[in-house]
Amino acid sequence: MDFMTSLLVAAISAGTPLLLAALGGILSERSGIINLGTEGIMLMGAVLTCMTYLQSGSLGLAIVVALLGTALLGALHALLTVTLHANQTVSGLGITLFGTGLSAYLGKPFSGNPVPGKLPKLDMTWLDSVPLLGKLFAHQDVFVWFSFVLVIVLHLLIFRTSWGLHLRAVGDSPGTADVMGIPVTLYRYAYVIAGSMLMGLAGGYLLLAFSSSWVEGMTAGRGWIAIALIIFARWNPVRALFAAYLFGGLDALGFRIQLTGTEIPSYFLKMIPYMITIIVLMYVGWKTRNKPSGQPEALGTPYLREQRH
Amino acid sequence: MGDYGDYAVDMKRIVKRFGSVVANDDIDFAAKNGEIHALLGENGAGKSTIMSILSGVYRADDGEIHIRGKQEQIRSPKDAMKLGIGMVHQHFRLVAGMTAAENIVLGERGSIWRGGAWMSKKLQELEELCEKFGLSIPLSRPIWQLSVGEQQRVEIVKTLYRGAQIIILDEPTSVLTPGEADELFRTLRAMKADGKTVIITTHKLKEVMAVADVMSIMRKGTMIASVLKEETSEEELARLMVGRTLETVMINRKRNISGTALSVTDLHVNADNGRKALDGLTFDVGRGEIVGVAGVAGNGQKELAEALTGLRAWQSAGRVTYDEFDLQKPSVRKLIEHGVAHIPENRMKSGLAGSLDVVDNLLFKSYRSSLRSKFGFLLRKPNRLWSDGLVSEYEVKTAGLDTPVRMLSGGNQQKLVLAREAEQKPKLMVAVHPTQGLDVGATMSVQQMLCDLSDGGAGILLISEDLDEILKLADRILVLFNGRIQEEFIAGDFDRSRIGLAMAGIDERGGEAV
Amino acid sequence: MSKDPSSIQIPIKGSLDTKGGEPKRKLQWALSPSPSTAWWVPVVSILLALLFCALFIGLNGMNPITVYAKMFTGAFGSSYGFSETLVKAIPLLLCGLGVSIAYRIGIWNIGAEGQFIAGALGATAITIGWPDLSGAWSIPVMMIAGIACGAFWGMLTAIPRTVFRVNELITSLMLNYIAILLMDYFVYGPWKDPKGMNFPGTPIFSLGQQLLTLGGTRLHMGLIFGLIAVVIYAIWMKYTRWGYELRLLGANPNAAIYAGIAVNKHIFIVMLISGGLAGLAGMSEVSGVTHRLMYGLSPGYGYTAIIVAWLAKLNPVGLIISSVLFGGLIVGGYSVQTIGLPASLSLMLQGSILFFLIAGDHLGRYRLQRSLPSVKA
Amino acid sequence: KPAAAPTPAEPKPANAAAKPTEIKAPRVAFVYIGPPGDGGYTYEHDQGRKYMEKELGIKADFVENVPESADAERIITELAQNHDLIFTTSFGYMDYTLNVAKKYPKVIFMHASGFKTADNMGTYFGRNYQASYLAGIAAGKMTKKNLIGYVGAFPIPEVIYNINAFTLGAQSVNPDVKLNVVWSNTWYDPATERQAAVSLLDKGADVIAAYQDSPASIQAAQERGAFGIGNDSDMTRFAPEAYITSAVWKWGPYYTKVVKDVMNGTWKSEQYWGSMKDGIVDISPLGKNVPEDVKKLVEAAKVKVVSGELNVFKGPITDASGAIKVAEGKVLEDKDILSINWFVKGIEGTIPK
Ligand SMILES: Nc1ncnc2c1ncn2[C@@H]1O[C@H](COP(=O)(O)OP(=O)(O)OP(=O)(O)O)[C@@H](O)[C@H]1O
Ligand SMILES: Nc1ncnc2c1ncn2[C@@H]1O[C@H](COP(=O)(O)OP(=O)(O)OP(=O)(O)O)[C@@H](O)[C@H]1O
Ligand SMILES: [Mg+2]
Ligand SMILES: [Mg+2]
Repeated sequence: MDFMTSLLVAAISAGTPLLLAALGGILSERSGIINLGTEGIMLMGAVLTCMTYLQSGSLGLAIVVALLGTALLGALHALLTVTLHANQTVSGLGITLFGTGLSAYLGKPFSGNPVPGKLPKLDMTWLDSVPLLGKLFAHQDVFVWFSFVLVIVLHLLIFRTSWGLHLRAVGDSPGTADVMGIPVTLYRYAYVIAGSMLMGLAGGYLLLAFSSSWVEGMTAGRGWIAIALIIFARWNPVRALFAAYLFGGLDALGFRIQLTGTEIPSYFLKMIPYMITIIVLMYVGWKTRNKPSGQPEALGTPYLREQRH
Repeated sequence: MGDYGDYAVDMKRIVKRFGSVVANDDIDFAAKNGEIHALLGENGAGKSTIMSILSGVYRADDGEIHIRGKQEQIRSPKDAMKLGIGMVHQHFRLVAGMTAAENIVLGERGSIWRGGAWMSKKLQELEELCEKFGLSIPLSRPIWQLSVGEQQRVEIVKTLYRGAQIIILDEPTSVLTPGEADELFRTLRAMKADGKTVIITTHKLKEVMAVADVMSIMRKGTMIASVLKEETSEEELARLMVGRTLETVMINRKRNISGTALSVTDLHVNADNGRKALDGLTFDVGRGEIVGVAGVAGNGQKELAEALTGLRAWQSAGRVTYDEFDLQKPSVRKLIEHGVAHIPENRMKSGLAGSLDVVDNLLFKSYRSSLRSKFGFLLRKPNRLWSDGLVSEYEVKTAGLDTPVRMLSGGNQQKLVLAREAEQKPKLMVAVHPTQGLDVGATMSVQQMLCDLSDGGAGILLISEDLDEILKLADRILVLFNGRIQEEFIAGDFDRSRIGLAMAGIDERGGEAV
Repeated sequence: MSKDPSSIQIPIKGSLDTKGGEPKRKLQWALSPSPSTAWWVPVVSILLALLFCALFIGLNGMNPITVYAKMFTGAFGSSYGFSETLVKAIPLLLCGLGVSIAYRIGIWNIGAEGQFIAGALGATAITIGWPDLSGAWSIPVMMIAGIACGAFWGMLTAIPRTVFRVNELITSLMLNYIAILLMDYFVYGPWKDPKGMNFPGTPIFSLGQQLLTLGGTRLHMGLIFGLIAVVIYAIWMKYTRWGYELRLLGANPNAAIYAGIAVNKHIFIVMLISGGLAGLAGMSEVSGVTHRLMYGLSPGYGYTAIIVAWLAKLNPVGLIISSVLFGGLIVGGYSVQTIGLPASLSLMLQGSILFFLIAGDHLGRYRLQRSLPSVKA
Repeated sequence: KPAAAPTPAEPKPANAAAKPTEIKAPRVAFVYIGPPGDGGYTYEHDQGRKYMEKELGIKADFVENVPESADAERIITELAQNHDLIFTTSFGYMDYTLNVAKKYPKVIFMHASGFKTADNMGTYFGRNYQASYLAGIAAGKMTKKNLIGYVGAFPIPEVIYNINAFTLGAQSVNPDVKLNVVWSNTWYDPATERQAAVSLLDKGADVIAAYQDSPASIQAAQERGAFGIGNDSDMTRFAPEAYITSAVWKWGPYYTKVVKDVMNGTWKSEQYWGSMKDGIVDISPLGKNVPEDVKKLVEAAKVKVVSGELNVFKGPITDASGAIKVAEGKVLEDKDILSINWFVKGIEGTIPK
């Protein structure tokens, strides 16, 4: 495998959990609710997947339980921010603390035990002979394929359906959406919960694909990176895909540079993805300085029908 | 009111409080099927509130609502919609990032897929609808690129599209040009002819007399009277609204114009989208002179105001001089120091900070002065006293100096801006739609204030879409068209119809301008 | 205030008064909003959170009362525990203050962590590069270096934001990771203690490079820095012209532009100050507590500070309370671990306290009010 | 339990207090850097604690996830108020442990992997490099391409001497073997560790070793049909096909001995660096795909290491640049091992200076 191909493969592998979590964040933020609980929700997704898988031996059930459990966390965030108008930052950070703690608590009896099965792969051996595509796509696991499909589905959902139109209206101008008869509260609940479930799925995937056993704090800050990628992607699912792969690829690139025998200390090589992110954003910011940022206008503000805006 | 059959809307004993403010105190309001019903009242009378209750945005604390004779519970805008009630809000409810068409079809359910084919079908449907009611809007442009007038038409089409039978328009004309207003009235009549009930709130009595069948008058949260058009007059309405007889104040002006307060040479300015908005403007404003800028919305008025007040950059070629002060590059701060005041077009967007209190909002322009602060510290007591003075002088109705200005009614917010800007004792005042949304009394006092300023030697650039206002006040009128001065009129030589032609871009000789 | 008696504001009478010709109206009880929360609401919220977590503690086979008593005594119950809580509160207070100032003008600085580390790096650089600086000078120079480096780190967020319109949330977050890696580079590399058997940490600071501490405790002068900074912040925000400009900028940036305020300049300066405060926290931590720069210097002070700032609603007194509260929660959380409670439960407790506090904050704004349905003018 | 001292005792001259006294039922506490469930470093300490509890029939307390920051000192202080013996199990606790030891002369402190001692504070660690050497032998035999990849957490002596020993072991059976090292700069982050391992596999390595706490690298190796060598604990269950072996900790007997010494009043401050002979380190059973002859080879070497016949760091040893670091007939001294910052010949990788 040549350098570029292997780097691309690594980019997809490292990028997929980030992508799933970022897509979840996009859903939530499109409805106007910031969810800084990503890290905690991912951990809960991971621990629930692991626990259920170990107990039941069924991957499907494990994922369902992880989705349900993280949906509950999403519902909690929605209850606090949508119904009780709580500060979204504090609530999100609370979710992170609580999720980190609860996942550690629940996972204690299970940690260090690998789950019984492998992630199913979509083997397409006929693709093997095709130069680049073979390496990239012939043996990806189901989650990777799911994430591809999800990107397309979400893109169509957000930009090509009435639901998406409503969603964007709720995130941009809840007052308008409300007078148009769109149930703002319902939408916010639904998308915060759906977003949380994707974050939970990201955590589950991280566990299944990278470590197969649970240990506290195993997301190692990926939830935060996912939050950053939402902005990087300007709230667009397709751009999120590229952002996640770019970040994952740059992460992998650092190790490959280490292997060239360079004298650059590994700490600096590890900075690459962070630095490049900033530089790319500065470039994009400069190019699009006269355009709207794409951020949902009402992001972070609770909606109260009778309050003047 | 025994016979409910006639009444589209019958609201009884409506009470609505906001904290300690009673916005609607035991209000009865009824409108018949197929009539145009005007709701009148001063700023803060509670008009928007009762209409918002009808449209489900606010929930009444007490009272009942009957729609077409049947008692209904309106708990949300959706409930109102189901009853065929649609409202165009005073502060528009539009999603800025979406196109006009998307905004119109926003609430629509049914088909989920919104592909290109669906959209083009809808566009056609919408165009037909617009045509039927004589409204023209750029359907595929995002809202943020539309002028206020266009945005309002989007709002109207939106209610029509959703099949509203009872249409509420909250102060629809305060942001329109006379031409646009006339167009709107034509639309309203078309809606009436279509069997719809139209309720509009406004301050403009002339318009009311021209369009409405019935008028209800509110004052300070209570309903005063309902009168038929045939049985009343403008004077009576004004008296009912204000609670006293309004002497027709003659505006007296000294008109001693000397020197220049502002001199603009070859001003080129770009709009937000990069397209040319002002194309080589040259004009002067003398000290003590009121120069009116007339024109149809979107011909560069907004950019002119922004360029002159330092908010928008201009192309290097031109030159702008304020009372001997030669500005090199835009700087709001320098201009404030040199006595340039500005009443902005959109008060909540840039003129006020909604969450700050009255004192803080009054300090915008003057907090740097030694009267308001010393050694970098604000003088709290003197500032409060000073604010208190301004609030009573300009009759701003507020619960207190610590009230966030977001809580004030639209008209009172505008008065606050005016109070602040006039207090600057400016040498040049750039006033954009200064009386927009103000009631009769307030409008008069604002106009008087502008005249007083000019008598005090200030130059005034009055950018307004209210042609009557310009005709009444201005010493000179510039008609702006397509970023250029189409024509200039001097006092005594004002000719309504020629000005109207110039606004449409047609010059004296009858040819179309380039 | 309009003194006009005909002003439409009709206060609702507190007492029942249905005498006279008025028709009788039924008495109403209604939840009505009031602008602020009562003082007891946070207390009740915290109690409810404790009750909620008692469930988990019980499930874990321990007595919640014992646990809470230990937690409380661990954090506040002895002079030693309380001094440790304050030691913890110092970086939280300084970083929380830093982020509060940024949030005041709507800047999402989540980079206090990185700025904290940058400050620690700056202060340590003085001890490495200038080891013989006389005692009296060391501390001031280290403070300046710490503040300057924190401010520089803040500037790295400010420049992309003001010049390139890059969302500060993402830059400040990325800069956190970069700062940690930079610190790792120094402590594993060039600044490694030559007598430290190649282990990752700088040499121990000399006495002159250490902040004074109170008696036998670890409570150091950073507390004084923090309190002074809070007082300055309070006065500055409320009484000064500059504070006014920042309030305006935070409330409506368009209005600030219209009032002639140079928005970008303010963002820039505020980010410098915000970073500088976090940098001072970093300096205090190395010079006052750890006495050396070592990997893993901050267990997430910069992030906890965000919670501290929001809980305080960016209010100066609130900052002091919430940083001590959180300092105590962390200290008490470790303390109960010594009697066998897993670390995870103390994280859960912190999270739950947040939930209940913010929920209570909203619910607490409603008062059950007895009133007449309407009062005729 | 006796009441805890409410405030820290006044610091006393250290040698005045540490008189050996018998403590019948010592109250023992452990301070862990990670969670006991990390499946690696802390897990093994916790296993050791449990072993000791069972052997002696006492109950020990532990505090997990204690950061090596200012918090550590407070926690150790709190523990010192009502414990007789405290094990602090991570290097970063060294100074904090020492500070507290000075304040609590009656309490005995044992610090893992450090080098500072006091009358009431000893240090302990194990020569896990001996086990690494044996793992290296297996790896050297298993590699077909003569390229081994090594994922190191941080460039600290503990990791470096293990890498060196591992390489020397591999070279002892396969002089052509080369080793590539990448630093992950993290102790536990499965996704990052996997990235590091994959980059080595992409470069052509067919055996991956890791001085990391998660099994991610050997799992990556298994997926690519390569072999893997883990660390700290037996990781067979994570990748049974690829697993070769790991150096593992066996803290239990040592902890039992220390506590017993304290009970008998025979404890003395010392710097203990245990070896395979003491059983404090070992290698885990070799994986099912490791051929019999390799197993035999490793077994034979193990006997020699245990007997002391084989010294891992015996000269001649040259560093990566070719300079002689240990001359023929000499052995690397302990203090040089503990502060090592160079790679032996055959390793490609950088140690930041
Ligand atoms: N959402 C709200 N929150 C608090 N107070 C409100 C709210 N809406 C209206 N008010 C108060 O109720 C009173 C009536 O306001 P309303 O907007 O109905 O007046 P209006 O007649 O429409 O005036 P204007 O002509 O200025 O639009 C005002 O004092 C206003 O401050
Ligand atoms: N940023 C923009 N991009 C594209 N077109 C614009 C933009 N801003 C304004 N326009 C166009 O210019 C016209 C008027 O907009 P503008 O708001 O500048 O007018 P105005 O004179 O201030 O009138 P009004 O007070 O009614 O808003 C509109 O037809 C709109 O389509
Ligand atoms: Mg109104
Ligand atoms: Mg109003």
